[in-house]
Amino acid sequence: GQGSIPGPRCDCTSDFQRRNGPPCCRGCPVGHYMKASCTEPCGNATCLPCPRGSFLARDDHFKDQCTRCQACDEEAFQVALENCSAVADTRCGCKPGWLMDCSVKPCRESSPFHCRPCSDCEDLYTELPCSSRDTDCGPCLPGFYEYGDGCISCPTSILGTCPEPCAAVCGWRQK
Amino acid sequence: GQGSIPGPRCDCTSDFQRRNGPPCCRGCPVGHYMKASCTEPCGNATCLPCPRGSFLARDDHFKDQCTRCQACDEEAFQVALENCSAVADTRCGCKPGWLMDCSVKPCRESSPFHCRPCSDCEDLYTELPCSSRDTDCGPCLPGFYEYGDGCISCPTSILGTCPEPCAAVCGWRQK
Amino acid sequence: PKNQFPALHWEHELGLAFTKNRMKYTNKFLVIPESGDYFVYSQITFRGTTSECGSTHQGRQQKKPDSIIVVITKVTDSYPEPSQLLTGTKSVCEISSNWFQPLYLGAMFSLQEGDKLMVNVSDISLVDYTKEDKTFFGAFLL
Amino acid sequence: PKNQFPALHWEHELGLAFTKNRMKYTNKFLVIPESGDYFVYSQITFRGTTSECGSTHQGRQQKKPDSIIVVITKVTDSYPEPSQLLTGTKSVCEISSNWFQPLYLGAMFSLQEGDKLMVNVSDISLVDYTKEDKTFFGAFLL
Amino acid sequence: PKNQFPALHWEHELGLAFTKNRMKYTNKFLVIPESGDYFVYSQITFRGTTSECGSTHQGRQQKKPDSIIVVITKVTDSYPEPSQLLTGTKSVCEISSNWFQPLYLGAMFSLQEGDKLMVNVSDISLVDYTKEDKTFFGAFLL
Repeated sequence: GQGSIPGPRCDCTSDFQRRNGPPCCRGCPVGHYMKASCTEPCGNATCLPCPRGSFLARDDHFKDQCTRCQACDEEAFQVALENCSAVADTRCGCKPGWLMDCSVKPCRESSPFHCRPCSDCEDLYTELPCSSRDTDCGPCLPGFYEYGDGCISCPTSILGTCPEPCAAVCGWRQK
Repeated sequence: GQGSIPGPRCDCTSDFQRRNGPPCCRGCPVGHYMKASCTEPCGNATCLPCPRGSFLARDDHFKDQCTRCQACDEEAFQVALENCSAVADTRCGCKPGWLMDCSVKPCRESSPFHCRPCSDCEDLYTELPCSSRDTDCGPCLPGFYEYGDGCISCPTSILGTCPEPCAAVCGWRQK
Repeated sequence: PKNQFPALHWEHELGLAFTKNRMKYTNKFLVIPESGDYFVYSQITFRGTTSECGSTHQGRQQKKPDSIIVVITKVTDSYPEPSQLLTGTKSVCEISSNWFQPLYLGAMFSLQEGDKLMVNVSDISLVDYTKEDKTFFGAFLL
Repeated sequence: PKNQFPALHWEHELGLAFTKNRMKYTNKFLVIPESGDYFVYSQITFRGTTSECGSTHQGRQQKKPDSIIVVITKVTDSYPEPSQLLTGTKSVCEISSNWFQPLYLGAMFSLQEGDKLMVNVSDISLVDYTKEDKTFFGAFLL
Repeated sequence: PKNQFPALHWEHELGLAFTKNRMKYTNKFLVIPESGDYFVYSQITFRGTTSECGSTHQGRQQKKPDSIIVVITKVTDSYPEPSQLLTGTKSVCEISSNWFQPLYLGAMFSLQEGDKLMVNVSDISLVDYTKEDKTFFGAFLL
């Protein structure tokens, strides 16, 4: 016989419980992985804490492998706003005074981003406030066009090509 | 008993010798592959010459497969400066009067390259001697900088940044 | 971050598609019939028209690319959240009037009986579903 | 549409290449020795000089890309037409002086004894055949 | 030419990573426990900021692309030089402010007990190591 079932929480009818052999166990707590299943019905599974560098954020589960923490992309000047713990993944972001510049458009929650100093925008002529998420630095003033990291005045001499944004200034001479 | 060990060179202690079964053999010479291991300790492995189109450049080894010779890229006008032999890979390069133009930057020893006639450089203003390795066609004349396919005159107006090659013309105004 | 990308439907009987040895396909999932090591693979061919980032008129200094993403995700009863097994992610900034390209993924995983596998993509409208040899998904027991 | 792309020749003995367990290679085909499930795979590295579409002087708004295509095709006695098992297709519109890129394919198929597999490409002159680790083709019984 | 590219370190225990059936991982190498035919595979996701070749100001007629390269290399006691088993090589000349893309490789090889496999890349600073489902390396006995 099954003897008295300890505690009300052990529900032997859920999919997983039924499929995983006769004894249905109580799951592992958050921050732990299941080392071994329980031996008798509604017993406790053997749960061990997630090793450093891995985590599990949910409770009462039967996962036998903790999920690996993500790393922050140092090449993109990201910093860990919150280090990984046994119960939560690393949270990557930017240092104060740096803005999170989404690397793609459209910008999604899981999109890659890199950090840029808010001051970067000063040298371009129109400047947008340095908000925390995906700020652009705005275009060059008319009569100038983007060249490398700055804005450069449109060529006036009649030699050579006329850069497209300068159409107004030197467009008529276009060979 | 092992009987007399022929020749001093057979070292029965090296990693490979030990792992590959009791008889430890003398390796195969350059240009040969190991058809079969030796039968008695310190005997000779059965070595056969590398078939045409393959090679092995090292001596006293136990490789059972010759390495395939690389082919020169005819589409890139490459020619075989040295054909593949049983002991050395093909050496690809360019015909006399053609320069080896690296296909990528930075240019590494193993980087792909294509051959270009030295005369190709004439259309840009300064021409460098047609040396054998990764010659460029030289920069634009002073007072001009590269833009698109051609050279464009340096900006003279006092506003805006000054493209780096134009430092002499507008460098003093650089903010 | 949980990936909220839409999952793809798959044909599992017609043409080159098949399931055998008790592998089941239901409602966007391949269901693992038997615990063991599986090689899981997929190719998604994406295609689109010029991404805004590639168009010349948009001369801004900051040209941000679009992106195409494919994720092979595992859903299991043993844990309430899906886990991302394989991800292919590529930036797209083409100057041509249209573009098309495949992303291929494949690797070995230890899977449990009852685990479910699905394929999520960043944008279903970019998926070329027209031919079975260009976009496919599969798994086999080793 | 029957694919009329040219088929590639393959080295099957030298260097890393080999055939075993009665798998044969004759005249551009791998011949399946025994009915069963096979994992079939190939990588073709393509390389070319600037595609016209990428060159700046060609200012037309409509820039049609070139393309590179690899198809793994099955020829069988049971049906007079070859069938395309796997296709990798990518648009090419590069602004650099030259470009190179691989296309990789791999999947599981149920094949019959005597079936023949070949690899077709859109343009043989774009295939980088110079090194065996960059362009390869294979199949194995599961 | 011997490839002098740096080899990558790999996580072999945490998360999705694992070694089993006597396959060992030591100091950047997978060590083959038993002679036989293995399927060897890897994906490396690369990411970078605009390559100089893609930037507009660099107007030279000759726009040479950067390149990303991944090589799966075998080191064996039987021969003093490593041999390149698989190579993925792609030119990079993007006009967008940044770019990211994966290179996938996979094929079957006859390997000897004690052979060691490593993954080399042209530039480690371009490798996206942030998530285990985007960059991975594995081998299994067939």
